[in-house]
Amino acid sequence: MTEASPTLAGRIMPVLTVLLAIVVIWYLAAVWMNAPWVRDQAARADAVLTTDDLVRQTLTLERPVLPAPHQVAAGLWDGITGQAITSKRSLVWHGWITLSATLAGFAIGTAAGILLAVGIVHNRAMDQSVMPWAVASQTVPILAIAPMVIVVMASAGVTGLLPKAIIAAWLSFFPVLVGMVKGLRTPDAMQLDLMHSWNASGSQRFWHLRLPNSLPYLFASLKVAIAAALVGTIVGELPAGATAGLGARLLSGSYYGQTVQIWAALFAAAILAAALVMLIGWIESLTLRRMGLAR
Amino acid sequence: MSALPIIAVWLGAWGLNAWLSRFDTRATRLAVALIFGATILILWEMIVRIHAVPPVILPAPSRIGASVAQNTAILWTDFVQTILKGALTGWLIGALAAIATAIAIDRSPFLQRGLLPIGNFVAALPIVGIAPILVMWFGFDWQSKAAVVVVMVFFPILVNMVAGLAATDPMQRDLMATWAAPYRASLWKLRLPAAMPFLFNGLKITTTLALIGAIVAEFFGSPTRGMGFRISTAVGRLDLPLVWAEILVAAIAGSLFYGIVALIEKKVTFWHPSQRRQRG
Amino acid sequence: QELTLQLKWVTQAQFAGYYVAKDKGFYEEEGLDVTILPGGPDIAPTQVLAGGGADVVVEWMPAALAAREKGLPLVNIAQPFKSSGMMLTCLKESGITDPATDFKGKTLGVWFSGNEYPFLSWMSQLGLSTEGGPDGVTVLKQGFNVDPLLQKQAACISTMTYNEYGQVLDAGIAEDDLVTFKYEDQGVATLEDGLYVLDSTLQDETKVADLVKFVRASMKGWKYAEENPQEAAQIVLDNDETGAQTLDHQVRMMTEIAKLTAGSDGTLDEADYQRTVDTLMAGGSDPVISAAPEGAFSHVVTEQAVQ
Amino acid sequence: MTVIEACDVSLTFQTADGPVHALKDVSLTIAPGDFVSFIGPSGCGKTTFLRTIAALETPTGGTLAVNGMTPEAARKARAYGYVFQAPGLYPWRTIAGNISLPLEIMGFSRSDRAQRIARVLDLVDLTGFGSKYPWQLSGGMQQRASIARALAFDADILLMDEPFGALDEIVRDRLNEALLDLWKKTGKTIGFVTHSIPEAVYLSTRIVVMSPRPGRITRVIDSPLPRDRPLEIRDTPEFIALAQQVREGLREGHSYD
Amino acid sequence: MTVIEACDVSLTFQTADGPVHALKDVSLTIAPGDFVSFIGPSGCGKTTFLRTIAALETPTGGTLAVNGMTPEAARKARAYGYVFQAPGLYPWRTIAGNISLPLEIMGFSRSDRAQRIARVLDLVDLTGFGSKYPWQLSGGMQQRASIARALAFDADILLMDEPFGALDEIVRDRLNEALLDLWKKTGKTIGFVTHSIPEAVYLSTRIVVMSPRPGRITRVIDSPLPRDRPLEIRDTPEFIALAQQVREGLREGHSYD
Ligand SMILES: Nc1ncnc2c1ncn2[C@@H]1O[C@H](COP(=O)(O)OP(=O)(O)OP(=O)(O)O)[C@@H](O)[C@H]1O
Ligand SMILES: Nc1ncnc2c1ncn2[C@@H]1O[C@H](COP(=O)(O)OP(=O)(O)OP(=O)(O)O)[C@@H](O)[C@H]1O
Ligand SMILES: Cc1ncc(C[n+]2csc(CCO)c2C)c(N)n1
Ligand SMILES: [Mg+2]
Ligand SMILES: [Mg+2]
Repeated sequence: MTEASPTLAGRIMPVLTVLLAIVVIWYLAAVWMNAPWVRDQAARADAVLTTDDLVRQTLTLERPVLPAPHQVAAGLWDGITGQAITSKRSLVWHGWITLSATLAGFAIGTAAGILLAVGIVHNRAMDQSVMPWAVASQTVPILAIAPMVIVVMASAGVTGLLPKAIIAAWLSFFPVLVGMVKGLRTPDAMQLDLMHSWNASGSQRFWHLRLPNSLPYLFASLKVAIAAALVGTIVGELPAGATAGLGARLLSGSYYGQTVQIWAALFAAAILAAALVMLIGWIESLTLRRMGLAR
Repeated sequence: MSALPIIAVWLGAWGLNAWLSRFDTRATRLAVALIFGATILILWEMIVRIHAVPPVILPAPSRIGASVAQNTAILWTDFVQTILKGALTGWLIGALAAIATAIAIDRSPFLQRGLLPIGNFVAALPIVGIAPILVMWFGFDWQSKAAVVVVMVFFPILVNMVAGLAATDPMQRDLMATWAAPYRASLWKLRLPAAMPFLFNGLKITTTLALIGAIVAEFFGSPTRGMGFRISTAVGRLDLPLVWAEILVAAIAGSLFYGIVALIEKKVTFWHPSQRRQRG
Repeated sequence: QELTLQLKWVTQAQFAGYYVAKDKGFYEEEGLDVTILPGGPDIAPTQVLAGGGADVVVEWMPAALAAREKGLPLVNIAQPFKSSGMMLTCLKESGITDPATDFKGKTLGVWFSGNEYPFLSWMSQLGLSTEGGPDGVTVLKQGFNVDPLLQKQAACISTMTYNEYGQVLDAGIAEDDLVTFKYEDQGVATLEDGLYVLDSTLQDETKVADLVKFVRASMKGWKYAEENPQEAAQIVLDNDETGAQTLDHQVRMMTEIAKLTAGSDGTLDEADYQRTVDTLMAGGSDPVISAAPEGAFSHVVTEQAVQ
Repeated sequence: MTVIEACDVSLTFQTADGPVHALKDVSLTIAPGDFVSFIGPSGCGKTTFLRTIAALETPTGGTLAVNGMTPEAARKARAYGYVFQAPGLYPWRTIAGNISLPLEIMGFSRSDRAQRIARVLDLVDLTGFGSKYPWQLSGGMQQRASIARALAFDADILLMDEPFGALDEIVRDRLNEALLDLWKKTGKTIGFVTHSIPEAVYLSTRIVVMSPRPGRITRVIDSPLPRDRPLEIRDTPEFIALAQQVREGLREGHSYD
Repeated sequence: MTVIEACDVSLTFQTADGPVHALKDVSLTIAPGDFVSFIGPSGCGKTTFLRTIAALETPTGGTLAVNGMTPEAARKARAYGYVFQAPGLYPWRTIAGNISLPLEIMGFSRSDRAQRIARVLDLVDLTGFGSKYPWQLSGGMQQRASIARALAFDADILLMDEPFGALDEIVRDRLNEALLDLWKKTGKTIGFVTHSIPEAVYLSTRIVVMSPRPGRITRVIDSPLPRDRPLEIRDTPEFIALAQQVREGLREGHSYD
């Protein structure tokens, strides 16, 4: 019943196939969604359009409704390699600014989430009081209070990376909290009874039973949390004066209707997130293998 | 020392809660949560008053309460527009689509291996980037908000559901094999029930995501109602009590939403170890 | 002397005067160290001011007066923008030619977050409800860009002469296909981009002295920018950290901005002020401000600055 | 005709620290109506062999036929019922629901199901516990429920992995008798793993003794006992002699003894 | 002095469909150095009683003292080692790591741990399997590992819930001998749940027979056998008579017999 883990090719082939399918659909969608504009323009100019013209024009618009994949790729490529990485037009530069705040926020959020979860599992007063309010905290629309957070912190003299990181932490602590509470509570009754029979102390129970038991949950949560931290940072970048970072890129692209720039920034952000998630996945498989949990 | 009464209230409330929590009945549990919340509100009010925080930065809870009472009609319209039309529809469509997709790709490891990494990638697309695009595609009204919510909740639920469908223990699967259970039977009778704890994990996390998505999407274009619209407009008018009133409604609605899903989870997954006190 | 200026919007030629003053060292000459904070869609400059995040803000007068009525004592200390750049841009195909008669039943895009006041005043003067319906107009909260017009989601959208209008043209729609209504021409123009501080700041002699230096240097920057649009645009570009702007765009914006700042030495024209107040108070059942404000502007700073 | 025909079956698990030879060159023929017990020290491959017959593991060598088909085909034909070493009940179903599950899958009618559930619950003395959830029962009760589940659908072959391990002697005797009864009446073919020598001798027509590292068959003992076996047969000299024979076979396999 | 003193202990589980009386008025006294076996039909409350002694369940009636303290205090003093009915090994630790865990928790030194692990692994014949993970072992091997774990830290009281249920007769005999040996050498007090009458008779100084619904003690049989018990003692008339006595006691409890 043991399933051989797929080879590298076995892992990449499916992804490529699905990707190919997506790109094809994307091209079709681009033609379809951009066509009305191209037709309107032709009508305004009293020109006649052949199908060939239509397709060519829909895929090369400067302000497409949906940019074609190659346009986004070109935008990305230009943003990443076309500039010195210290240039303000470089996606690497903006990516780095976003990344640093994301990591800081992720660290704060994860620490807060784990600490709260430990508190909830070990302290009944916390168990009964914190969780409903943690849920409530997540329903507060951060984009709405982000500007206030930034303003309040700025008036307290805190600027730069920290306000963004705090917004990122706000979003990322919740998945960690939920996952860790669940994880710390999974040990089955017999395993807990065993610990009980050895009169293990609370901290021993934690380190030897609850924590190892919760690791799979923790890693799953961390993956969600790091993506959330990235979103938080980007949200925090909007009102932070929209000066730098992928969020500012998105916004200014949006502001000037530069669809290609939006999509390039969007993809840069997603690539960053995917890379971070993969990094955590890698740490996870390493840890679980060392613990003998990966079968 | 102006901080002294604040600390005193905090400690007092904490002590009361620590004492109450020892009884652990339904009533005391509710009381503990309420006292915790009340403490935060009281501390908030005290801080705002003692330190004379300008109301355009942080209004006191009492003023927020007054604003709620004054603006019930507006709050209700916004609630219907954003939560019922935007968030709830989007969440339902997204969840159903994700569950259906998970089941559809469940049989094909090829599709799973191809789709999930890309799914993770799409899930990581920041909402602030997607929202303007979807508003451009689906128009200004709640449909575009629902679309944003669909995109936001789809992959978390999909990923959880796929993990859940795979989360049966070997002996349970072997049993199905010994009965030569056809695919549909093992899906309905084994994998779907076993996936429920995971599915609900996804559903719970996405309740809050749905709210955030619907509200944030309104920042990128909306009709002249909705919670996101009201918040951004009210900030511009420095009507901070109204902003917080909307936030309050969002928080209550979100907690209720989460609570209802958690309640259904309890009913559906009563058998799961995390839902019962079991024995060795 | 340190001083922080909060802009109303992102770094662009709309604020060229301040960037020029900083880059050309005009502030330094006055002994000032000025920090310029760019704004954004979710930044309410009035809130930043109240929170102590800035000493001076660039704000539109309707928002400032509304905030003042909310109890935040904003005072206009200078008005570099003489005229308004706001207008409503409509597609000709929507059949709108006269605001008084043709807006009924149409969908109009409007900016909110404190920028909706001039529009609301205008509509109430036209006697149009903004709640939709056949006898009113349907209002859309317009996002950041001109897409609603291009996608035909709205018959008209709000544009600034110096920015969004250009974007509509850039998108490939000819001027002939458009109809525009300037607020200035409709008699509902309100004052834009003024400099505001808190009342308490004006009570402090040394701060007033700093503000005088600041306004003087800023106006010097504005005049320099008017005369050297190319260079000003380049300076703005250098200060833009998002790297999203293009030189062409900024040069054109600078040229249009110069038309709005022309004829202002920074001193607020009380007639303009009165017109703004009248417009805002004429809001019918739902006026933006309910009573004529007192002490909403002060000439103290400009009087010394223009000497 | 043979029901199970194993020829040089081998199975090697690949583990991080080298291969584990769970089965090596195991050959065995089981005829219809045979009651075959597998006995051997812990870890000798009994479970693995039973799983191979059930097509839950694939041999890495040799050939194996069940009812003249591949084990896989036999599994698809629902040729057997299997009782695992651990109860393996579905926690979201009651005891009755668990027993009902294979019946639902195999398409038995509702009334037929109810009747069969009642019958097997009675057989394992769990009448009245049908509406309890698995975690509300003691270990032995869970094991009995899982036996009931495998009996409910009347497969021709029964594969049972230490089904009575967690039961006390009295219940065990009772269930032994019930099983023999069932076997005589229905002529099922039964593969039965046990650790108890008396149990093996009492029940089986053949006793297969296995030994570990690598797992292999060391003896196959045919029982001369008649098919009709009252419990008292355990005090006869034939029985005791047979038990002694099995014990010796077992001892041989214990290298450390 | 007594080690365990139970007086009218009762325990009722509240379930959705009414209360289950798992224990009713159970009174028992166990002296230091006693080897007490609990035997009784499945579901009669053996596990529950052992768990009550170990302070893993709280009686709903009666009094219970362990070493003159409350069970809770005795647990805190690490008075006992417990072997559960199922192995309950921690999947993220190797077999050696599992045995080491209670030792780490109780603060044994590294070298002491290594030595103890080697000793108990040898005792249960798992030498060489220390670095394997639980799921790489057969059911019986896992059960032996869990016994090794409970033995490693030498508590004065040993509570064992069907520890040898999943083992074959030979290993079982061997472990029975080893356990007796340990008991004689160390003078531990042992509470032992089993389903096997010969095992109970062979090991115990007292045999407690229980019966279900509600769970209660029906007989307490003191063994006249000497402490020194070669395996052959099982063929003596005293042994057989004793076994018969237990069987009768057991049969009484089986209402359906
Ligand atoms: N999945 C696996 N991976 C690695 N080794 C395995 C695996 N399953 C079983 N083994 C090994 O194969 C051998 C035979 O195991 P099996 O479970 O068949 O024994 P068994 O005879 O049923 O023992 P028991 O009576 O204790 O249940 C053992 O040495 C075991 O460690
Ligand atoms: N958590 C529980 N909830 C409800 N009933 C329970 C619970 N635990 C045990 N019981 C019931 O208590 C009774 C005694 O159970 P216990 O596990 O002590 O039996 P046992 O003698 O150990 O049986 P076995 O030999 O089968 O292990 C049983 O009828 C069982 O159904
Ligand atoms: C979301 C949003 N969109 C537009 C404006 C209006 N606005 C304020 S300053 C300025 C300059 C334009 O070049 C414009 C358009 C706003 N405040 N918020
Ligand atoms: Mg086995
Ligand atoms: Mg038990």
